Amino acid sequence: MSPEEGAPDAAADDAARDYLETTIWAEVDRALSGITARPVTDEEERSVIDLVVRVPPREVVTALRALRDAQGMNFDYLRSLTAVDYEEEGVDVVYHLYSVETRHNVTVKCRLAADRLVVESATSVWRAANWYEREAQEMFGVRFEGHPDPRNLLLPEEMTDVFPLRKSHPLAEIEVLQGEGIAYEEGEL
Amino acid sequence: MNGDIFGLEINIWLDALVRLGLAVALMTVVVMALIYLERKVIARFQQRLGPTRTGPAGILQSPADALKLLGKEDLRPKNADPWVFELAPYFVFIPIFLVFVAIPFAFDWQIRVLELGLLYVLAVSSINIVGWVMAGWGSDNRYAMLGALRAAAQGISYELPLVLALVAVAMVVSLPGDVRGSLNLVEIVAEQGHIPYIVWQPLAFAIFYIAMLAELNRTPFDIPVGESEVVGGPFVEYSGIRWSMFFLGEYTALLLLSLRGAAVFLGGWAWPLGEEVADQNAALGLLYQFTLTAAKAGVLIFTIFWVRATMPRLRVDQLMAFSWKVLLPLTFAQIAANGLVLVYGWPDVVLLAASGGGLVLLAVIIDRAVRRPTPRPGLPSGGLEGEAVR
Amino acid sequence: MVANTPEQEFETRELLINMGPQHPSTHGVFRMVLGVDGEVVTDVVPYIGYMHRGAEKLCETMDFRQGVGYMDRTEYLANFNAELSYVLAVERLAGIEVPERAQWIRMILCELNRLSSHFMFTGAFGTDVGVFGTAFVYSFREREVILDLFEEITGDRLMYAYFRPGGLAWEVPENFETRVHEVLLSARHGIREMDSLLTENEIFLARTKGVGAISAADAVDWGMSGPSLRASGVPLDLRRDDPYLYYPQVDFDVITGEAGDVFDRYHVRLREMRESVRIIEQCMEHLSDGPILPERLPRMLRTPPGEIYERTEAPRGEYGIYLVSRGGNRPYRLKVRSACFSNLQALRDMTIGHYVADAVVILGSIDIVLCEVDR
Amino acid sequence: MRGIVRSMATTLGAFVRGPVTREYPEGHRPIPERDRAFPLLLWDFEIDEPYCTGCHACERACPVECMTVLMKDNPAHTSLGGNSSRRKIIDKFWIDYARCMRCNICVEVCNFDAIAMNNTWSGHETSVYDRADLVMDLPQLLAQHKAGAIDEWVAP
Repeated sequence: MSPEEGAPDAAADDAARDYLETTIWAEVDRALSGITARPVTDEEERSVIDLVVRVPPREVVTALRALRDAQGMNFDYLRSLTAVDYEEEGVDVVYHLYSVETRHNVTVKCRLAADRLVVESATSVWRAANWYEREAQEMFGVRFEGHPDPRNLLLPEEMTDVFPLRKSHPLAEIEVLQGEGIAYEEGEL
Repeated sequence: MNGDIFGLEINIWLDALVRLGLAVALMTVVVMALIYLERKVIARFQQRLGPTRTGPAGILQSPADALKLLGKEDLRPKNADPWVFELAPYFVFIPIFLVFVAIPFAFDWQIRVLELGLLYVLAVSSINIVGWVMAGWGSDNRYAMLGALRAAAQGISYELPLVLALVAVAMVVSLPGDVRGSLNLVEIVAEQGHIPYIVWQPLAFAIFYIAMLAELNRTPFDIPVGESEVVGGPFVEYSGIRWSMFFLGEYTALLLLSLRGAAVFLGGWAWPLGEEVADQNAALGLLYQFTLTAAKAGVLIFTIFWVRATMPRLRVDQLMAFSWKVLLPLTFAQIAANGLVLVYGWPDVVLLAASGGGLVLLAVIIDRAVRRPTPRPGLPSGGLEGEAVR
Repeated sequence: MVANTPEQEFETRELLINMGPQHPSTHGVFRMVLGVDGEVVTDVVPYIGYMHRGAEKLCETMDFRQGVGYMDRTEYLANFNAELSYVLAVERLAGIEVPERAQWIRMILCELNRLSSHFMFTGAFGTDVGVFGTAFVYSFREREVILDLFEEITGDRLMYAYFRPGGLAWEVPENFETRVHEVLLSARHGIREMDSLLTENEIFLARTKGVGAISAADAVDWGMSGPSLRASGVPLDLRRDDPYLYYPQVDFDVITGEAGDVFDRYHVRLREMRESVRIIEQCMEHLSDGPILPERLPRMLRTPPGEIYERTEAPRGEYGIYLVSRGGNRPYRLKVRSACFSNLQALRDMTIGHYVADAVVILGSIDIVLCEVDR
Repeated sequence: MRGIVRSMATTLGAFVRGPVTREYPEGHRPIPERDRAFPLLLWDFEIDEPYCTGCHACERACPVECMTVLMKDNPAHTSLGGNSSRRKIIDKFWIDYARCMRCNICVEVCNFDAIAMNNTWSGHETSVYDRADLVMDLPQLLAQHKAGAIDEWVAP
């Protein structure tokens, strides 16, 4: 939640952060009892307006289901599911949840090791996860176990060995060119 | 056996050929004009300009299109059934042109006066459904197939109200000598010299008009060719001259049905004062009668364009339901009412009352029917729960 | 010769119909394979990705000003809304304070963009339902008026690239207020005309009522958002529920439907346009003179490390930008959460069991922009 | 039935009001001064040379890398006996109009007001048969302003 209107005020910002990291976290923590979840409070990784919760990959779907069914603030709406590549540190799978009734946001993250990019599919919790997981799978090579239809979504069907959104995948041409600063050799034109 | 044309006594075969040739030539020109007019009129309804490039105000657009279509390659899909595919346009085109034989443009100005003219016209003009189905089947294309099946279903369903609405009028035509009932188009027109039948039979006219829209595959009944669904339907695979034959057939049918409607319901060349003017001056009368026919058909055509520019498309099940559950019973009721009037010799005002009541009923049915949402037709029992999520 | 048993004679098979990517009513390059039993759809398999351009990857290589231009291209019917999500994300991450005037102008432009986008919807939807182009042309007439205004302000009719992290690229023209009032006048007329052309037309009602209904629970489960979700009766509008800009200061209603069918999705949008007009009128009252960019804005904007999921209510639903920064002038990762992407997922649920003609109408009622789906 | 009648009346009203479109190539709509077509270079009439010094600012800022800039020593610089205060000047300049996404960033970053977006119809009607024809070189980029055929608008 962002109570400020447009221009963020420093005091209001702090208050909002306190609210996220104590009140909301308390609720989330209660819902996630039995799961090793921890809030991200680190300045470097923190989200500006939402509470971020880290969950180990093995428990992530259990945690998501618990959050969906939690009594106080049931996070029944999956806004977005995506992945972030941190190269050798692994890949983060990020779930943005929202509660339609209580209007609270929470971001659930799990870090997958670079050599074992497997996580259980969230399609059993929200059907909305379906296409998002397919996209994350083809773009990052994260395998979602138990996905009902793990074909490629945006990329060509047979393009299953290349993961374009990984940092190791070069962005053709433009990245190369930006390094040089010159788009055309004189003789080419 | 001699016919006469322009007052000349000539051989009956030659006479037929001359009349037929005139009609076909005239028709081709008129159809091209109609295509141009439709584009212009609909453009105006949509606040656009329409064709402007070819000739002044785009008036040469249709000849240009015709030339372009002639120059295009006549393609046939590899998997198409060659005979069925190539013959289909003729089956659409020829029956429609055969209808010309019995259409009265002015007094004594038709190719032939047929005693059962109305019956002939109706019988011949329904053959073209065969052509549509052939086109759809022969193309080996699923859109074409779907379109053809829709065309067949629709053509048959709306043929009935169309025919019966005309029959209702044919029943009550009063001839000299207190005889009632005629299928001769000339007699039907001549009898409307004072009051056209739309006054006595408004319900029949409404049904005829709706069924005409459906027969012509015009909005809101353009389901077989629905651009946004089946992408042109049966003739999606056709190109060049064969496609243009479908197109020509479609517009000829439009013209012919409008002429038929003008003749049967709007008094054709006879109302108002058709015969009186002709009595004064034969040449002027002929011109006047031609103008009357053309104007009435023109009004009908204009309203068809207007409807096309306004209406959304019905769905195929709604279309069928409307025909079988609404139009057909109402037509039967109209015929029954007419029969009662004839049997008991009631005055014509009763005809008007019965038919007008039916018209109001039709409006009310249309008004009510749509306010009730229909359930999903083909939902598997138990809904979608438990199915694989994809 | 094999003797025909009655079963064999009447054997029926499901027909597969491939609709798209080149089909008049797939709104771009969407492809769906329909399994049909006669006229009834038994299965729908959507295929997307024909328009995938890797906008997310591209944005990782661009600084924050350059990225704005790419946001336009992910959502070409509501560019201002797309730009807004992006610049808000950057501003909140970098802690930039945006001048008041710039925020009000942003709000006006976003709502105008909502109007133009919904006009596009009504037009295209009219065509899907089978009106021969008339609704389309009437809608476009009104949309053009709005685009004219956008052109006068930003210099472009479609790819505005006008919002900047911190404010606006340049000041609006002097006659801005009169022009907005003119545009609103014409938009009101357009809404009225659309109302009288379609909303009460019996044939239109017959085609849309009860078609493609989706329940509130299903819609939430599928992650639908925007008018498509509100049509099912879920009053989720981020302008009210997760406020940004100055939306809490204006008065507007969140429009919801009841049945969640195609008609509701259409009608919610049409009524929403009236709300947009109301919002713009209120914004015009608040508009005052002032700067449009903060006084101290670095030439090359850098953000501290951190992340943000910024979401705004675009015409088609929630347009989210997930921006991960590790410091520097570029996003480390940028994810565009597009509304259509989620809404389109529910297509199968909505379509199965309806007629082929309905499939087209249902697809139209979701109001997809393939650029946004594929990004 | 009432709804159908109302629809019909709506279209009839439009029929009476008449067309709102216009014939395109015959009648050009006046376009606003801020209109953005493709970028072009401006000509300094006082000194009779381009404003552009070839500083690469636009080239570096271009999101789509559509520009190529080469600079040279200005032969007309005062130190060399000329009347120009520009030590360096543009030597060769290419803009690939096929790549350009008209984002206006090059105009914003330019320190010399040497580049502007074309705000005339000629900037929009650029269809050619060969993509290579859309790569504009320095004379082509300067021609329009040199001929006085543009009244450029640069954001203040």
